[in-house]
Amino acid sequence: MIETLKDYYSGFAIMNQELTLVLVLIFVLLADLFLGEKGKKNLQFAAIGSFALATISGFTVSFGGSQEAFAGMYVTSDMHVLVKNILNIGTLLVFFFAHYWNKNENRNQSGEFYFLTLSTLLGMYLMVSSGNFILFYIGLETASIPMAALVAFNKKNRDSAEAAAKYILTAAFSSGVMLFGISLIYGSCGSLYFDEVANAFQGLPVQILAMVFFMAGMGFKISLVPFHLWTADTYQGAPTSVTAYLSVMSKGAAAFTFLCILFKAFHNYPEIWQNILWWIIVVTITVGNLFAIRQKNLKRFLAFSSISQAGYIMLGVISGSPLGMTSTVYYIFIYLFTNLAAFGIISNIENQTGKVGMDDYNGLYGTNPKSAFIMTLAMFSLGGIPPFAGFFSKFFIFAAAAEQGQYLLVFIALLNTIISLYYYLLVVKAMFINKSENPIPTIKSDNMSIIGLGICTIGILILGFISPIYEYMTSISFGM
Amino acid sequence: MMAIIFCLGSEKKNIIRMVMAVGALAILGTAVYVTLDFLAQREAGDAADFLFRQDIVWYQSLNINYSVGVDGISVAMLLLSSVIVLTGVFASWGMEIQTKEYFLWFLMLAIGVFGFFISIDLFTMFLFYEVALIPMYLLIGLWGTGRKEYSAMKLTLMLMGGSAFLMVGIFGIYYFSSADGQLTFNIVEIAKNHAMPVDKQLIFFPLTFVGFGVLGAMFPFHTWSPDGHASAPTAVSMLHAGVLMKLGGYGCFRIAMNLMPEAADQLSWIFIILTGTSVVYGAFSACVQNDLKYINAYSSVSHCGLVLFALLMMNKTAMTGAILQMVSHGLMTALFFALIGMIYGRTHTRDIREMGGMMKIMPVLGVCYVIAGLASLGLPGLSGFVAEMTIFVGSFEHTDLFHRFFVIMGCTSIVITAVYILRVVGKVLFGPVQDKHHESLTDAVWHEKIAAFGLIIAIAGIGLAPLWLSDMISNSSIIMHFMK
Amino acid sequence: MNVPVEFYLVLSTLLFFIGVYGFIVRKNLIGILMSIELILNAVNINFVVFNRFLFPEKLEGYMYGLFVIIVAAAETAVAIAIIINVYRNMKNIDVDSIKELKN
Amino acid sequence: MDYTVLLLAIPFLMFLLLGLVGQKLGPKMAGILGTAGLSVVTVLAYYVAYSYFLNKGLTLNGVLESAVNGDGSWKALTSFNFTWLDLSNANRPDLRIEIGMLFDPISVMMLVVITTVSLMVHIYSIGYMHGEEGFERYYSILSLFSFAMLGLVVATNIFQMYIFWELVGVSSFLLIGFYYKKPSAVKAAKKAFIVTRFADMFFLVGILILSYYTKTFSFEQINGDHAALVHTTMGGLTFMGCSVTAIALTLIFLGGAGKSAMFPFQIWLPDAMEGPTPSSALIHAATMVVAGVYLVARLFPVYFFEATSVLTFIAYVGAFTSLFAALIACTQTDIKRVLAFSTISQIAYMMVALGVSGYASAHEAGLGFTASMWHLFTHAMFKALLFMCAGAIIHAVHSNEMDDMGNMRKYLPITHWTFLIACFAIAGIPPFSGFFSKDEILTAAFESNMIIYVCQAFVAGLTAFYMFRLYFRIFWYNEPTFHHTPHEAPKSMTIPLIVLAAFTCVGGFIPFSEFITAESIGYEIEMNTTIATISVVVALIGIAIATFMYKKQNEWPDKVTAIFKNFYVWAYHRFYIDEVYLFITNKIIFGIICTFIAWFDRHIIDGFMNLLAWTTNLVSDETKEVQSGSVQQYAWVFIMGVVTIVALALYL
Repeated sequence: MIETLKDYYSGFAIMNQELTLVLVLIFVLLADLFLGEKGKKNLQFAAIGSFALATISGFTVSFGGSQEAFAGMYVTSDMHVLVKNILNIGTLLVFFFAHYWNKNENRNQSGEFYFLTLSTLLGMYLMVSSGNFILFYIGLETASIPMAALVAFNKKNRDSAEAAAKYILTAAFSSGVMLFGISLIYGSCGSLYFDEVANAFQGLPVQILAMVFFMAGMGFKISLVPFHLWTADTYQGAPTSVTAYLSVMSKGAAAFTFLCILFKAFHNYPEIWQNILWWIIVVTITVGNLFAIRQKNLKRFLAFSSISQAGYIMLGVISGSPLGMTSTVYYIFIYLFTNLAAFGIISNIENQTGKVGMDDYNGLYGTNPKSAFIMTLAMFSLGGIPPFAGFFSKFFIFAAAAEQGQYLLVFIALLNTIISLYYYLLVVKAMFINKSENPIPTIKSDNMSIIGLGICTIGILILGFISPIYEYMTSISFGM
Repeated sequence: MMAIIFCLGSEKKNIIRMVMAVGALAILGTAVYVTLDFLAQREAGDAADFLFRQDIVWYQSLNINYSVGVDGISVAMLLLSSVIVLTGVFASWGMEIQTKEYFLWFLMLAIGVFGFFISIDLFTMFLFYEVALIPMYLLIGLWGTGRKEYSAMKLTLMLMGGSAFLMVGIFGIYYFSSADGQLTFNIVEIAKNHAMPVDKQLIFFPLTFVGFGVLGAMFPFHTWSPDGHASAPTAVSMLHAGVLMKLGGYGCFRIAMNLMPEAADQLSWIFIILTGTSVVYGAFSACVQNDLKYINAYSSVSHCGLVLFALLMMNKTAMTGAILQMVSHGLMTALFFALIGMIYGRTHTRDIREMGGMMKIMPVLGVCYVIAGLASLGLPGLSGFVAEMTIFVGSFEHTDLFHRFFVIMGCTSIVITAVYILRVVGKVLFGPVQDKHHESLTDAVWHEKIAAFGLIIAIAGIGLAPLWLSDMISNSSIIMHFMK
Repeated sequence: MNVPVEFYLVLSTLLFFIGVYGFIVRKNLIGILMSIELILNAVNINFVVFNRFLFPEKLEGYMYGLFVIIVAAAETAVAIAIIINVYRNMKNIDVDSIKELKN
Repeated sequence: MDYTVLLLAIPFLMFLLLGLVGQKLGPKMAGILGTAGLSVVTVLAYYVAYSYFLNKGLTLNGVLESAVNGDGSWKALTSFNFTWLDLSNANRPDLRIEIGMLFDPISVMMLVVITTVSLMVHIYSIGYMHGEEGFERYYSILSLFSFAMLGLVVATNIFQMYIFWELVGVSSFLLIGFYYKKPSAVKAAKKAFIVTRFADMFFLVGILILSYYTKTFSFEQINGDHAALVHTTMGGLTFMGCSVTAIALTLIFLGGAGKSAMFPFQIWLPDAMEGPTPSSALIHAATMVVAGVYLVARLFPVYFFEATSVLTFIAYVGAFTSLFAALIACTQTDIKRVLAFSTISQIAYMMVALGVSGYASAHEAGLGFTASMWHLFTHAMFKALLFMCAGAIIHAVHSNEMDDMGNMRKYLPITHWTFLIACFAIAGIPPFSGFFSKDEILTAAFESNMIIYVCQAFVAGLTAFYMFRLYFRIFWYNEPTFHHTPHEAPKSMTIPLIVLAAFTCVGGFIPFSEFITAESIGYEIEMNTTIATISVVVALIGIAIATFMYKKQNEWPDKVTAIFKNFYVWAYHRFYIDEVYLFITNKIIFGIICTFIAWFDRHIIDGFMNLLAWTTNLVSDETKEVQSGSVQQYAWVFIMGVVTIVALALYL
């Protein structure tokens, strides 16, 4: 236990990434305060630049094994570092795409945008690295409260307001439910440390009840059915950059945290939560797909698509094995590039023309071939079509589930990929095949989003072929 | 090993075409070279299962390798594919809209096909398999005709449905096939280990077989085929019916049956019923269609049914026949689709009721069509006969009533085939000219002739001298494996 | 006075479900927010009671309760800000006015 | 490989040459090339026949091989035999399809028949087809046919036979459909092909069964040693109460029946007359249609030793067919159709002969076999002649109908005389060739089965009747009004007529039984004078009636018709067999089965797939209310979800 104050503070030594992020946060806050009206342009560069530096610095962190700080309240390992790095990359990409928006429509509040986004990122860091339900809760709320503000960013837009209201209310409700569950866990297990919970967990009814309450709260964050209903409304109403952030980072971080907690705190009775998760996955994938089919608004469409993707991510979680963890993280990693590419295109077009309907995309290939091409790549990758990265991530995640003998589940998920392919192809069809009398005019993207899209495209195209990434994840992953 | 040419960046249609033609020629050249080299190495006594092996570790932790190699069967399929790709390029010479994109997707399709045939790693194979499927959507949806969007979607979704079955099957094989705890995707090793418990085989064999069977147009999973072919542009129909459908048969053989022989043995009766049905069913359906492409699509159902049917007979002769039938059907159906495309390009109709007397108007196309038809109904001297006879003789190995019944039922298909082929020939080519406008139509132009003649030469070549091909195929260790 | 632990739990559970019920039936956004507070209070009662009665040697439950209160405050602040925004856009804070995004 | 391969190679190369570059050569060149090529083949064939039969030795691959075994029987020689396709497997290690050339008495005899008739047809066609569109195509197909037919007869194994069998089928199809612009020709071609194809299917299955047990295709092994191989491998095997051998051989016979237009496959042959007349002469009279007879003859030892019942069956089928076709022939008015039915009837004769034949040469037991082959030979000559004469007549009047003809003997003298010779031959009047061969057949039938004998004798009378009916209607009778005066055919057409007439005159004096017997051992035939007399008398009666009725126009034909009114109508309509077929194919197979399957495919199978998609979309649409937009409802679903999961987790 804690020997001295010095020992205590040495805990900060392993929080490199969090500390760096806090530095960036403060830097952005100060910059926003002092740069004034004229410096807005520089502010963006300052924010993006400093965060890019932080991202790069994140890759230098390495532990070799699992580390603890603050008496196990905070844990980290190479895998945690990697997940945070992945989150960094995603956030950076979102910044690239948001650049144009921040430069024009949102110019007055761009500093706040960066600050709030980075705050949620900090929350995610804490959530990911938590070893105790307290830190987990703090991280979770740090991640979600600023997010509500971000969703409401378009103050003049009623959709944005509605989306934010729905988000904050549901989030509060779900965290209430989850907290109730945690309180019961505490009551029945006597501790809030994950590993101590694991030891005290005996599968009592009250514990199962508590676990389900807890899972419901996580299900809200990852938007698993039936806790998903807020997703589409919020995604649709929120500014596109925020939606992108929400759909990838928030979901990814929550999924990884969920995985860690299930592995650490409930690993003695896996069949209980595996059975629950089994049904949740089936329902999630199916409902996500069924609802996505009829969507006409692309953001809403991607919301449902992301719900079904969340179901696929859970396939890795249900396996409970190192392979499961690897494939989950890998899936999130690939999903990040893929989904952000899609959102990049959508936000580009929305920013410049205000169109987000699927019908508006008719004939896009004729006017904006590159955008259409990238969108197609993204759609194919989301649908799991080789040789794009999405195929690999899907294959691995199925492999992880199949390893545990979940063949029926894999089969159901695969059948669902048919439906998902159908609606992904609808987008492709709109862009390539459908004719439009009033196509989206040729748009000129700004440099930042071009860089972002370029990175995404490269990611989609070649990540699957670069096996060292996956191998590295394998080497640092752990199971129950 | 396979030199694939990308013609990015070129906006000039003629240049693209030339590049494609040269590239396809190079592919054919490579394939021929590989064949000759293969035969030479076999001659020299290299008895390894697969020649030209190349293994690159890819995903080490899952033991995924990029492993390629060829045996006699793959070589045969490579030859087939390269011939069809080349002729396909010539058949789509007249493609005017978005030429670059068209050929790019076309190439992607070709890459998938070639990759599939040379892979001996399940993962790599599956990867290429899906690579080959997806371009179809755009190729049909964009450059197709008729109800192209519906057809393209249906085709893609049904084939993806097949690959859903398939993927589960692959995982089953992967996780249950290891002998010493080392999981592997390598087909050769899995076959050698032969460690998969029979009860697991019984689960995963049907999944895998159906998965590939969908692509092989097995009844009742064939309905993508008529619509898909009907809507696809010429070269895509050619490649699809000619090569892509063979992926199904090849996969059934190489993966499902090779890796799970016991289950194949026990469950073959179910699939014999299904494939036997498709043989006759496809033929009967073709008899009353009025769209040329539908006729040919149903005919493909019938012929591809015969491929799977023969595979399930599980003896050397029948299996050799099945592979021969793949090659033969690939060539002749490609020829059919090429010709239909050319005729359609002139008459703008594929309805046989609206055509007549084409033989007079376009004698070259007419004669080619007759030859294709004769090949299809199994005329000696053309490839179809060789394949069908090998199949029937091989299938007759089984003495029990069940097999006999289905073999004889399969034999009836040769009559029904004659019926629908002659119906088309009689209506479209012979007889009086139906539409006065057709009289001014022109005959084949040079690139069309190249396409048609290339295929005819291949068909007749196999039909006249089949022994080398049949020997090359039947000497593959995988077929020997089934000699009980 | 020795109130058994079960009584507290019954209270907290009741409070929780009253909160849930309130969330589902209240028409006013502020009312809904208050219902959430009820849920959180139920949670707090749980934590404190468990700590006090079952695990009095450590302070985890109390600490958690404190954090919940703090976070709830922050949450409420943001929520109210958003509700104000809703009011600004829609001129009321009726829950029925945020039903536009659907299907 | 030596010069004999040219027998096959020349026609094949000619086919390729004329088929590919015929257009560029022009019709004249094509005709000359084709004819020249076939002349070479004919010379070769005669040389082979000469060496084989008369010199009793054939130089093959540079070695003179004796054509006679030690015991004086004829020996089968093989000039080459290479593996074309390997069909072996664990069970049947030596099963392979070979292509080779077998020379034995019947194949050599057939070589002579085919090349002779084919050459005549080639020459004849130069005149007949003059100026026709597609002249080159015609010659190319003729070459293909000659190639296929020669390949068929020299086949060393049953599968090679099947291969060429199919090829003759397709060349027949192409020739029948030669006038492809004429819908009736296209229909006839289709019919011919499909009917024979249908029969071929039985043939194929027969081959499969036979080869499955004997593990070989080779005739030599199957037939050798009195079909001992068949006996050891298949003897005693039964399937549903029938002997497997009998089933296999019946199926093979059905294949032959299809090509030879035996009942019930006879329907295609009359329609096949839509083709150019010379090709009808070659294919549908002289050569291809006897392939079925040749097939049975080829496998005769197997039939005789292993499936006598099938042989009897063949005899009855033949007898019935000959009677049936002869009756129809009496009523037809299209001269080519009369000839077609006559062909069916005559081929049936050959079948009968095989069916009633014994095996041994001693005591003329194998007389039927010899007679059958002999009749095949003589029939080929005189029937080809008849057809060519008919061609010359059609050439002159541009019609096939009897009503457009009459009193033509003065316009077409050569045709008239040659036609008359042929008529005498077919009617069985000595000393023309048909008399001898038919007489042997009747003798064989007489010795074996009385019913069949009576039937055949009656048919002989009918034959004489309808042939002379034809003769008198064309060359005597009343002269109709011609569109233009008929004129004799050009030399290129008349010379073949004369040559064939010569063959017809002398064909009966060839000592056939020395050469061709079932046992391959020659013997002397002694003529049975009683039977010979009866048959001549019957023939004369037939001729007399025909003369009485048709020499001059009179009322007797109508009277006779009135007596047999219904029967006449039935016979005129070929006993409505075609209609039955049409009903089965069009109404039942096309109308019901195919249409149903196509409907089933579109609406049930495909409909099911569409239903899946439709349901998915429907569910998607129906469930949109779940996403109602109300945050309270979201919370409701949320909490109910939790409750449900808890319930599931606790109680399941």
